[in-house]
Amino acid sequence: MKSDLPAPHLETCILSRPELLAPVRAMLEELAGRIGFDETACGHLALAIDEALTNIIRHGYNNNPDQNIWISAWELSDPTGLRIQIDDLAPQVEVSQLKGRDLDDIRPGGLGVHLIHSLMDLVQFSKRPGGGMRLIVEKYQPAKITSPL
Amino acid sequence: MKSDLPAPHLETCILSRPELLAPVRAMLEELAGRIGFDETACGHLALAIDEALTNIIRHGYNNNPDQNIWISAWELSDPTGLRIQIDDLAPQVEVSQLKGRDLDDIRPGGLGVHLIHSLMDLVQFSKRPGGGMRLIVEKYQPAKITSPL
Amino acid sequence: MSRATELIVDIETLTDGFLLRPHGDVDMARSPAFRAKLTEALKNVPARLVVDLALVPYMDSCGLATLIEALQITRAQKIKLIVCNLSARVRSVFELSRLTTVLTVVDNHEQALLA
Amino acid sequence: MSRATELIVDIETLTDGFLLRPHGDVDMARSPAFRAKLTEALKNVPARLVVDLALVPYMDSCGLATLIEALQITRAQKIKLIVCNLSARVRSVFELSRLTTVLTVVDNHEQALLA
Ligand SMILES: Nc1ncnc2c1ncn2[C@@H]1O[C@H](COP(=O)(O)OP(=O)(O)O)[C@@H](O)[C@H]1O
Ligand SMILES: Nc1ncnc2c1ncn2[C@@H]1O[C@H](COP(=O)(O)OP(=O)(O)O)[C@@H](O)[C@H]1O
Repeated sequence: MKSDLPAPHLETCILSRPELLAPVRAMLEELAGRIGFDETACGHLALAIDEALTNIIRHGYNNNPDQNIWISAWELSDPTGLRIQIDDLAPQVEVSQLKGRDLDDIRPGGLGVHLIHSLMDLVQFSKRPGGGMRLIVEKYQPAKITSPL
Repeated sequence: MKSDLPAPHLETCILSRPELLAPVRAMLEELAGRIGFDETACGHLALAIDEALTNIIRHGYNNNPDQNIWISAWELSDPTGLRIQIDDLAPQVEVSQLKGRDLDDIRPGGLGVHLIHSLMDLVQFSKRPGGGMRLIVEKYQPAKITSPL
Repeated sequence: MSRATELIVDIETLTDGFLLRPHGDVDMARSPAFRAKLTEALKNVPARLVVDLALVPYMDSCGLATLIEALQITRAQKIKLIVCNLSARVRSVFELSRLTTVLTVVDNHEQALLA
Repeated sequence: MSRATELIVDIETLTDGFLLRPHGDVDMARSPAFRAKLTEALKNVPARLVVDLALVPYMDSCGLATLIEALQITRAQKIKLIVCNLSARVRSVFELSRLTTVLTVVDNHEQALLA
């Protein structure tokens, strides 16, 4: 699963099983914490990635437990942050279809894509040239406020 | 980094940087916990893997931060447990050289290999056929004691 | 991976219903178990069902969907559904999803028994 | 990754030396910072140096090596080095490495001031 960026700091491939999402969350939370994200931001990052992986397992792979999902992470500087790319080999869908329900129309489901958008600073879904879908998300650390003097 | 086993449940590739060990520990601890290992066993597993990764970064890659380390994990059944394989592309060394100091000769260093052996149920170092070293470790859950009657 | 999908839930009997207290993360792996426990409790058509999230450090949209399903059942059957003891993290997921506007969310156990 | 290699260490002045209290895991990434803080404190040749591990949930052989180095310096300089407040996890690493036989390890702060 190559991209145009330099080698990721960390790349994980998991089988498409719900019980593997907690280990991935734990890893990314720890990574974000060590980079300097505060606890709330670490939690938000983990939740956004969890929602994306849940969607791939359910919608992309139709709950087939033997498919692959690739998660790559890069530390960003200027602004300091994390870029995470999630790749799958599921049937491609139109990016315009990847959207949740109206938030005021309360019913089970339809929240994941909303959460991803509200928790991350950059969200980009695309069809992978080689088949499958790709999601790139980025989250930045709040800039340190420096006095203009 | 293929082996003869079925696809691992989870496979991670990290750059050879000390700051990436905590995220890997967090992931494997969570995985072990969800499989049913108790807190002590989760901690022991994380420590053994950490010691192996530390040695690869320091001795295998001579602290070069841009090399790769691959960590793969398989859930085992019968006995229930985890198998973890760690691969590198560092210069090969004789397996007989991979040993710590006499434990009674107290001085800094020389503890990592001892810890790996005492924390894991199976420890197997080898030269990878394609270059680099491979460590396979396994840890099992204590068997549930069943009455013979 | 048995433990990964299991969810321990304490159940307490109240004068007018039940209190359920799940232990641990409620995510895709564990929300089916969460749903099963809620469904079981709702079968008895209690007057009140309290879901105490004190021991849930993490919940994702699968957990929320399960609570919304429970809300739909309880509304139809005039059962009071009350959620309490949200950690800051779980509360922020509720708020982002606008669930605090439809679900009765209170701070603690005592308030849940009076709500 | 600044925060990954930084190590926050509280320093308290005792009547006869210093108490150092590191925060967080002491592993390969953070043991150089741990060593720097110990070296700094030892420069003053105190009579007593207490390392309080109450806030260290995890330590690996890099952390142990740093403590053994400090032990060698303190022995040469007749400084009392005392380690206290080990969590069950950290204690088990000390025991597996037979460090409890050479390092003065006590349960708590009070004992560390008297040892
Ligand atoms: N990875 C994916 N592959 C295919 N379709 C997806 C994917 N992610 C989201 N979708 C589509 O977007 C819709 C909204 O997703 P979401 O907001 O997470 O709600 P839910 O998953 O509960 O339906 C889904 O119902 C699905 O049609
Ligand atoms: N991955 C490795 N590659 C090369 N040599 C290794 C590796 N792991 C261990 N060794 C060798 O084994 C010795 C003992 O390792 P260890 O017990 O961890 O102690 P330490 O790393 O503190 O020397 C090391 O000093 C080194 O010579």
